[in-house]
Amino acid sequence: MVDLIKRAKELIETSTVKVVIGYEQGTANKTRALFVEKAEDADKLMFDSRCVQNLAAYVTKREVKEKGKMAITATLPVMRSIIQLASEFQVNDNNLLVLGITPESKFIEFGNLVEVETFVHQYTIEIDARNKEMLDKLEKMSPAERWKFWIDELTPCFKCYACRAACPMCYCHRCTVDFNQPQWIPVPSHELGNLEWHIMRAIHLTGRCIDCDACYNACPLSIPLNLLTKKMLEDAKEHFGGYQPSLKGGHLMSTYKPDDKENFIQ
Amino acid sequence: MAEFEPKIVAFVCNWCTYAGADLTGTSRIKYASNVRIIRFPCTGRIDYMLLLKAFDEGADGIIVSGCHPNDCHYTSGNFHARRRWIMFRSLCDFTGIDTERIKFSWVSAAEGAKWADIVNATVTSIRELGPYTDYKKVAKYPEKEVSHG
Amino acid sequence: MNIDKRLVRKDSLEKLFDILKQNSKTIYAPSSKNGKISFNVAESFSGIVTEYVQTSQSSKDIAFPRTEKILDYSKNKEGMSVKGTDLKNLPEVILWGVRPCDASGIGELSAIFNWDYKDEIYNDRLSRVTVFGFSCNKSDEYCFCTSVGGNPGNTAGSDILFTRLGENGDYLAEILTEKGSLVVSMSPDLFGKAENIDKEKFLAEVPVRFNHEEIRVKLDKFFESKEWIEQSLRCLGCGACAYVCPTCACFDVQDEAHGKSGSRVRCWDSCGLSHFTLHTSGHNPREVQSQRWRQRIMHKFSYMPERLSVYGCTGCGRCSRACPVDMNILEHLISIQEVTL
Amino acid sequence: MMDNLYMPYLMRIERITYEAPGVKTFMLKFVNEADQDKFSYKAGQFGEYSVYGVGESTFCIASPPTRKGYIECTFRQTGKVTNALSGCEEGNIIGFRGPYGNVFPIDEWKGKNLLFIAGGIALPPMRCVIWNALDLRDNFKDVTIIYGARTVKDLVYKDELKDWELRKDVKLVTTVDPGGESPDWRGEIGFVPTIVEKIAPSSKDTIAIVCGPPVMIKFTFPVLAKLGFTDESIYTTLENRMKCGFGKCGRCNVGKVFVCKDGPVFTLAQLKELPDEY
Repeated sequence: MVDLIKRAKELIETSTVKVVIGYEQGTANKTRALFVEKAEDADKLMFDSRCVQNLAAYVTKREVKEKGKMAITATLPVMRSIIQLASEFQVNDNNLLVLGITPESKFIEFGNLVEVETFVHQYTIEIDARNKEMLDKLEKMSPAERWKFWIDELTPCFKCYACRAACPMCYCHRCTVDFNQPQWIPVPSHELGNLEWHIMRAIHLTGRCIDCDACYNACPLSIPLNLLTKKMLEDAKEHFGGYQPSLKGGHLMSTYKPDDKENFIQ
Repeated sequence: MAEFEPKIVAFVCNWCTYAGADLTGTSRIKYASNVRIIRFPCTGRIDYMLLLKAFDEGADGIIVSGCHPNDCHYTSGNFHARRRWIMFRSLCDFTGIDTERIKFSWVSAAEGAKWADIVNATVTSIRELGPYTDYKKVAKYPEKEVSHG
Repeated sequence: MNIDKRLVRKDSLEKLFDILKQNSKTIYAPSSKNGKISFNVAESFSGIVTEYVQTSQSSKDIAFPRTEKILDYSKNKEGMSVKGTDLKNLPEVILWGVRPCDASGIGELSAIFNWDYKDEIYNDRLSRVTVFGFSCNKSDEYCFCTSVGGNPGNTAGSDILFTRLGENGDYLAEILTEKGSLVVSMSPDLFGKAENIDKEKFLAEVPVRFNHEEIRVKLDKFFESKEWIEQSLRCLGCGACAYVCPTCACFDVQDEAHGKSGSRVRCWDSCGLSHFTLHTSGHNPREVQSQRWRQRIMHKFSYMPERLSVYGCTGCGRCSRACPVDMNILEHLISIQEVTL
Repeated sequence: MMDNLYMPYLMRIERITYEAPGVKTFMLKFVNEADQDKFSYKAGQFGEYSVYGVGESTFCIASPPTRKGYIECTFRQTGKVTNALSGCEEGNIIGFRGPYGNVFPIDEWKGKNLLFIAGGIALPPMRCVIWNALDLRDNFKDVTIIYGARTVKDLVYKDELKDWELRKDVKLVTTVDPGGESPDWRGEIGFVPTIVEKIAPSSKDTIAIVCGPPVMIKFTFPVLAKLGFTDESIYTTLENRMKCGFGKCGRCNVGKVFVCKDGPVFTLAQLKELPDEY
């Protein structure tokens, strides 16, 4: 990642950006986010297959944003998140520069978000084989079996909201669960509160989730909550020709076609 | 034991289905009295969460109904709603929520008879399904002591 | 003080398990789900996980459940009837396989729930629990019990502390309390004589990484430090650290209504979440993550020692293991110790 | 039945008074007389008021301990619980647990002048002390009350303000923010700190009790300092979000100080020791 480090240094030295968000070696063989504000710190930047945290979660974090223009080390999932965030007016060319890393681990710098979008659009979002298998398995179950599966999986959730915190798309200052007038979702962690929280999370991410698995990776209990958003992704493919983040906006769930097909409305 | 009377909550739009239900009444068409109607400006306003809240509070079935496509008072509210229902219904089904208990329909202001049919059919099918004990068990959390862990 | 030390054969543990079950004890022991280990009701001895440095979640759930009822109410014609939660029918619990850092955390929780006002709900639950501590034969890079006054064979908080004497070996059982003796009296044959056993050489090595007294003194003048901002920049503000922590006791009180009746519950809350301190007016005394991170560390290493005479950290390292963004508390405490004011 | 710490007393709403837009006062009586007998509190303490099925909310006891048999609370409709309270009617039953927190050291103030400065909805915590002092009027020398609100409509306890105005042994100054006056307004016009400066009460042998929105407090303290008040002679109350009220839930602390246990009453000298986290 010599190129990345070199470019990060230049960007800081020339004051093109105030902070470069990247990965550094963490503790116990983990990697973690690094915020480079001084050129000499750029030497700590690194990249390898362990760098799976979706750094796009930081571009909407108040304390990071307040630093000024950002550059972000972006793998394909991060780029997708950035495009989705841009289409929701959370970032733009004036406050964000993308230092891309291709799926082949090559450094690639983008001049603007349109170039990022073009790059991103070369790839479709595909659900990995293991999860695909899990989805198929669940779909073959009876509703009662699925109900049992999800109650079993979701009941251990203690609602730490790590899934929400790690998700780049969960940037709302006040999440639905934080509303108490009305109290949409019960605050305590119990069967009902957990079930409703996870259903709500999934539906709010439908048409926005780029399938980076940040939520699953963040979960301290490894609850397979990403299956919910993966299912929505599959459905989007089935009903609306798939989902691909786009600067043009026109989100899956905020648009419609007069000839959308369904088979359940009487 | 008395026969099970399902509780049905109907989320309907002001302009078509509510007016349609009104017509059912003024036309003196009799239909099942199990339904509690909640009027919304538009089906586009019906939040996902409202459906879950209805089950929380003990509904056994839900009817969601609005204007036919192209008839929305606000031009496209029902188109938006339709798209959301497609996804939300699938998500509910995926989590094991009984989607047989959520009926979607288009009922115009002129379709008083259709409204009666929808309600009657829903009541009949929910009566067959029985009370929604799965959800109630989960929602009635306070009834049982919290177990450790 | 002379501790009653006994030798328990490794194959006697299963017998002990069965005897406890026969005596209608509910046994909570580590079990694995989705690759994470937590305390659950153990139906069979074979389901108990033994090879772990630390469980993903602490055992505090037993005395301080994530969600617990504190009262029931119902509205009726005459007005209102309210009934406090009835804990009489709680089962007698054996908490099996607790690491010393968790067991000693009970002392810290108790300090919070019993300074000044005594929290009967907590005490009631705790009074039904017998703690079987298991010393650590292994540790990892997250462990730092020795830096906060603990050690891998710490007896604090356990009613019986088991120490495995070598790989696949028998167990030394230290009977520490009345509750512990009661267990021994149920199955005296299983607790044999133990002579001249030095458990120390079987314990994991956990190096001392910082001086907690020094940190407490330093924190007194550390409130305005920039270090908080730097450390918390990558923190995303979830509650994972607090919820896996054996000593975090912050909670919320919520009402849950079902028509004319319902209940009031107490449930876990976390100082890391942005709405924790938010006033209804919109004012928030801890507006940014650095303030919330500061609260977490100050509470454990400055406020608690000062107000309750205990540290709010047992060095179990769970928060660091659970953190999705590698906020490593050990690393941060060391840097607090090293940074010059 | 064993009571736990979180068990509220059942209280019947005896009387509801409309004070100002969104602001109401409830007079509460204990449903069980036995509860009434064992209940006692002092000026400055607070409690947790609850609407069953909605939740609990923290505010002060607004009536003085010198008046037995009931307590009063005054609240503004802002959040979930206060909205629900606002929907209650006379005769309804709500929950109350308390009293919690420390107290105004009224006994130590014997023989001194008292200066009360309040803004907006912050009169209720002070009203408890004011009436407590007035009920023991002989214990104190001059009593001055300076009270301001945004508009005339927003002044709370309008009837009591009239009482105080008519009393010979109380000096009452009311003020409204510029633009908030009505055509028949006879009081002062101006922000509370400005009016304090204008009235310039003597600091000699005087205790100042200040309650109000943060911005009012911030600008009033320097004025008092200029008038010669020491930090030890200025009292105020803090508020923070609370759930338990007795030092366990972990959210009201300012540094190592629990507002619920060590407060809510603080002297300015004590406040200055606290980190800026409230």
